[in-house]
Amino acid sequence: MNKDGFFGKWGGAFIPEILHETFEQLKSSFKEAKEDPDFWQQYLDIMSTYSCRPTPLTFAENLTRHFGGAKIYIKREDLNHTGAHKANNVMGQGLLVKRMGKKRVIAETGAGQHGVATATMAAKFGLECTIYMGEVDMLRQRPNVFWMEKMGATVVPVKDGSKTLKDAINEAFRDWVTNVDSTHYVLGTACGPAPFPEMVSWFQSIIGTEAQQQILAQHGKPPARVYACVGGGSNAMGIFQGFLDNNAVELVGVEAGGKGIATGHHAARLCGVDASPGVAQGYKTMFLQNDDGQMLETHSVAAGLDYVGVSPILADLAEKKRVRFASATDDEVMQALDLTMRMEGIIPALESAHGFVQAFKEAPLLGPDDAIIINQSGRGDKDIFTIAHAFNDPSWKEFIIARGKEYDK
Amino acid sequence: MNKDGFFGKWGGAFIPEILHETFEQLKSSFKEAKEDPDFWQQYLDIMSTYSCRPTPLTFAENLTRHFGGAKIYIKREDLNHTGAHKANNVMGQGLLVKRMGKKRVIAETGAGQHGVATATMAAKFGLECTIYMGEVDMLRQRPNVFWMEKMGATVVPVKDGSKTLKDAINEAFRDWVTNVDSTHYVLGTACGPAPFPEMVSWFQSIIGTEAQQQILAQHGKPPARVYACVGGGSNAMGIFQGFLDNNAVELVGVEAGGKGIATGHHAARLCGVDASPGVAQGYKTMFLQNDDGQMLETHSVAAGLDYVGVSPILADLAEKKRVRFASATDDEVMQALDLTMRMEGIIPALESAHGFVQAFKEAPLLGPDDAIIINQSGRGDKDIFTIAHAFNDPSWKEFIIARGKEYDK
Amino acid sequence: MLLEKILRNRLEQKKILLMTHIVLGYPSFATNRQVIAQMVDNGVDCIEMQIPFSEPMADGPVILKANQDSLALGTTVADCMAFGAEMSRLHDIPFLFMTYYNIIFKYGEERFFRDCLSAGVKGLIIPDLPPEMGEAFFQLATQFQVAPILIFAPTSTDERMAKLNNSAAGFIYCAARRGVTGKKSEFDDDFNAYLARCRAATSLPIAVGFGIRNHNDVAAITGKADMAVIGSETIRLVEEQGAEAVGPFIKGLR
Amino acid sequence: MLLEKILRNRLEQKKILLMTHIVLGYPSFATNRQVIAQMVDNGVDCIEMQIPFSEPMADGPVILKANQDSLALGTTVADCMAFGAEMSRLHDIPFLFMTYYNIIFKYGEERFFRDCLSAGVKGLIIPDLPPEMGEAFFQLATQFQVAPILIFAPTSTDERMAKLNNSAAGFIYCAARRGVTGKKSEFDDDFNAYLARCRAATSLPIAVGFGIRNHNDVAAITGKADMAVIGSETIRLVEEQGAEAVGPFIKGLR
Ligand SMILES: Cc1ncc(COP(=O)(O)O)c(C=O)c1O
Ligand SMILES: Cc1ncc(COP(=O)(O)O)c(C=O)c1O
Repeated sequence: MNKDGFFGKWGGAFIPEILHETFEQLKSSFKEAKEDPDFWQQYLDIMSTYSCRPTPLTFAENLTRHFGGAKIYIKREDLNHTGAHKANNVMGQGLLVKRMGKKRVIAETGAGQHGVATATMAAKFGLECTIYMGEVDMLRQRPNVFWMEKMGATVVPVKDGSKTLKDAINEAFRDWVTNVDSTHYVLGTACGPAPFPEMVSWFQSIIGTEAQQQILAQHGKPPARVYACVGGGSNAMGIFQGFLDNNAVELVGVEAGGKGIATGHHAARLCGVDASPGVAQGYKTMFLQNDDGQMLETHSVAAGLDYVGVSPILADLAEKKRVRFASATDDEVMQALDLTMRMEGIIPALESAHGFVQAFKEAPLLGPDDAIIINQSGRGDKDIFTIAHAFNDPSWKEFIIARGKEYDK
Repeated sequence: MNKDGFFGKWGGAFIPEILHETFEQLKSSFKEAKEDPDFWQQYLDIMSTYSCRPTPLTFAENLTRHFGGAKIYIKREDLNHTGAHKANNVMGQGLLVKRMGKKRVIAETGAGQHGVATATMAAKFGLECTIYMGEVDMLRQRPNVFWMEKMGATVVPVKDGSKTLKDAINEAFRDWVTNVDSTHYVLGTACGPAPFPEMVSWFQSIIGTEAQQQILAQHGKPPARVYACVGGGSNAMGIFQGFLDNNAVELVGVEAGGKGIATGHHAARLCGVDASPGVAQGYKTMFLQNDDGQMLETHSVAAGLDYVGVSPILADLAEKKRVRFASATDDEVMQALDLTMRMEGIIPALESAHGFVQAFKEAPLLGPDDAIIINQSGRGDKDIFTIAHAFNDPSWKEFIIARGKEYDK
Repeated sequence: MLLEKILRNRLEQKKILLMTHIVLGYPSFATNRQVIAQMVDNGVDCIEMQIPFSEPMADGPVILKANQDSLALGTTVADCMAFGAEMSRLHDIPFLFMTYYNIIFKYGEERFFRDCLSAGVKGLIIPDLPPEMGEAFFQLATQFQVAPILIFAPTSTDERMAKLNNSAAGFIYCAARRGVTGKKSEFDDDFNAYLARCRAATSLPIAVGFGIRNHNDVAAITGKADMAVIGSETIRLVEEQGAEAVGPFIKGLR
Repeated sequence: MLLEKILRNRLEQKKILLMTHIVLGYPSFATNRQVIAQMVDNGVDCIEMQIPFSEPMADGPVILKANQDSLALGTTVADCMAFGAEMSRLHDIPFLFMTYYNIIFKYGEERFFRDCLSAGVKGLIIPDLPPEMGEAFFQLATQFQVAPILIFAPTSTDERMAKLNNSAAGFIYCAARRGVTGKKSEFDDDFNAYLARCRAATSLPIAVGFGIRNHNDVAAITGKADMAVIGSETIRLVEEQGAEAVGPFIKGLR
């Protein structure tokens, strides 16, 4: 990153003047924290006593046999407290908030996962907490709303725009410019104005550091390829950082192909042809936008990938061809999920399942001496409403109908 | 345990003749495994790569401050793969099944937790799997049914008797006597005929072994007291075993007080006055039964504690006064759950929350030099349908009604 | 007279004996009376009366439901004991109790045996009480001369059969197959080999039960076993056609 | 003439200038025309025309909704540019574009400035483009003589204000408070101290915006600031009472 927060030509901090000072404080606190080895140790301590880091690297023996190619390993971020890699980022930012002395946090959430993680962190650290969530996402992920509220957070439905993640981000910024003195905005992914992309990636690098050591211990050498789904890009950046300096390791980011790239109903920014460079939500990256620069509606079965922008660091790595990008359609995702559940007893989040799709396509092309790692960013059982719905499960529907009637009396 | 499987006067193996040989095989396989250090190592390996053992011991700083007494530590079995301590037992039995060369497993489930864990293990180990679940429990825990099915298991609703856990156990035994050659019955708790109580407790002892080391590392000395909820007794046995030989550590088991011991709507077998010695489901213990020996209906907000019997090992430890027993009512449980979510960002399962209730009552009576450990046997977010319902959450109800109507079109 | 002796006497007249099964209090004691009368009148040699239990783990759906319904109607163990005494007085065939161990354990073992003795009940079938678990029980059985009937299963080894035989009295109940009551069995070569093992392991009379439903089934074991046990089938019959159907059914079996 | 010069000229006649705000294409370009005519006729000194953007992150609910509705009606950047040219031709006051940086970035910065110049648009307010992020932009602004108007905020330090001043032209837009557009502000002692800091940091005219809604608000800043900015209030007015209500409203402000 250069001094203005750019990675190559991507990134920066396109922020309203009102936030300037707060970003100065954030940048200097982050810089201090990064240079203070005690801070990282404190971070490791809390992640190993409050969450269960290091998370395991699971050898997927049955999937490996099934595809008959590379050895498939799964990095188990689903086993984190609150069920996803989002915990890494929020706990890190929480420690920073403590350092900065702020008393309130806000966050946007798409899948609800980052909202739950933030509400959890706020409860643990005794901070006031407001979560912005697109109304459409709130309907997709109602259980998460319930838990956020139970954790003491206020969840505000965002009814503007496409009523999804990007609108929740805008709304969180609106809160921030209003309450800038008391409040820290816990951005949920490696996007947004600098220093967020770098900062979130730094906290998430814990994934890659562990995975790099684990694969050496378990497989004896680095993996041939590493797969991660890419929404904003934080889990991908997290695991990729363990292997970035080894060019022999191919890094593959998998975006939401939605109903198919050709249909326009997707969220593919770094693969596909619908995205172009732009500046929004405080940073420059590849956005799904029209010729006038208006953002487009995106689509994915996975709320957490359903986003118009992408980490500027990944945009840079894509341009430099250090990371290859692919996409997975909703249908492919449901199939990969089904297979993974049946063969390994593991339930990836819908987001994570995107990484599985591409890994499954490529595993047979590699040899048994090669290992590949899939980053399982989260667990799918939080997604029961989406997954059961997507599988069109009849007894689930019956159950919901019956429960609804009972409540409707 | 004596040679016939008794602990004091409790336990034994009251089984139909048809199962005799299979129990002989099970006992000898278990004995061999127990004497084979490689087996335990293999168990530790799979638990640390497939689940995330050791699970952390979390210092609950806010709750400690709130109660102003002993330091409160929480053993985080909720962070296991599939979300509860049940994983320990099933993975252990799975390894034993492999050793015995059987191809099919069956299990009973109450909360659904053990069913999900068993289905998961079966997927991982490539075993055929049938799960018996009381119809009432199926309604309470529908999402778990969905996941079991997705993991490739057949879930059979049990419509006999009280349609809960005890009936599912009977039904599993009926399956077992029919398919005894091919099938292993993965009993879910430290109950049933010998060697199950001892075997399940052995696998669960991984909790106590870890906790014992962790509390020394974090607190510098053993805890004053250890709390665990008691359904069948497996999570309690699991953590207690880390401290059984140190009489200075007081062990407290917490049973389901339901609507209050006085109402008769509860599942208190070792505290309270409604239980008496009996023999059912293959073992001798304290049962909630009438004067004729017919089992009574039990009640708890937590499906996993809603059971007529209890581990014979705990019955023995109760009699020897090595473990003290208490109960927590449904209402107390909801309050403890609420407090824990708000103060620590942690969601205990309804079952686990019983342990929290008693710990919260006693923590203020101890000093800050003392530590207490609560075993958080599982996570509550699997219980959304029960918890949101028990909290009578209006927006949850609205959500379900709306979803139901959508499906009913 | 002891149960074994009674059966041996009867075996002098018949190629194969018949034992039937009823669940006490289901659908009512009144119907039990009618059904038993029909059974006795049509030549049944022995009747096992099941004292209902809330957790009948070795029983299949038909008997399971009968247990539950009987309990729901309020049947008590005392009712069953009184009924057993009444039947023994009324009919000149041996009556047994079949139940699960908890019923006896809660009643008090010694009291239970004493009451069985005075009721004239000749034996007990307790599917969840293997000899290892019932030291006191088996001593009391000898003391009170109430036969503890043990079960051989196809999975039992020769050693196991020998061991069971040591604790058994009255007769040996050979389960025709794996599984619970109420389903069909095959009387094939495997079965014959199993039955031969049973016979070799004991000098007691041997009964075969589980899945015997009709004349053919009885014929299939005649000459190989001493007694055929009709279990769930009569319950089904009473449910579908009433108590009166039992007589003709029994008559047609042999 | 340059924007600053125009404003200074006007300041010779008036104690305080008025700048108003409209969202282009909302509720329609036709209404925009009517509203602007009313504004000009009633003495408005400068109008900022917002080119709608799908992510108006610094705007409050009223303007946010206007942005979205305008886009939903199909408003394009080209429409806005043409409209800007039309207004500049028609009315003898300075017109500015307000929008977010992406609109300009996508349009092509140089092309945008060139088109603004030929449209006669005098300045640009881009709330998400701080000077550090817009090197090319600020060079082009100088080159094409379209004033880049920068914003001071209550959180801006003196150093920061000085730095912003270096890149700014036309006037400085002082945000009266934290937060987004469309909510009330207090013009109290804190505000006065802040405004004094603003004045000290720049020799450009200073405008005050955010939360100015009526005569009293305008009066409160008269003598302290050079220009009052009326933002969301006229949108609300048009929504509730139609375009004709704007004239009387503006007339009553000073
Ligand atoms: C489980 C999971 N994975 C992935 C993502 C996508 O975010 P990112 O690309 O920042 O990892 C989300 C976002 O909510 C998520 O919940
Ligand atoms: C989370 C959890 N805790 C506790 C229990 C009770 O079982 P046990 O007493 O065997 O630990 C259950 C049973 O399902 C459970 O799911």
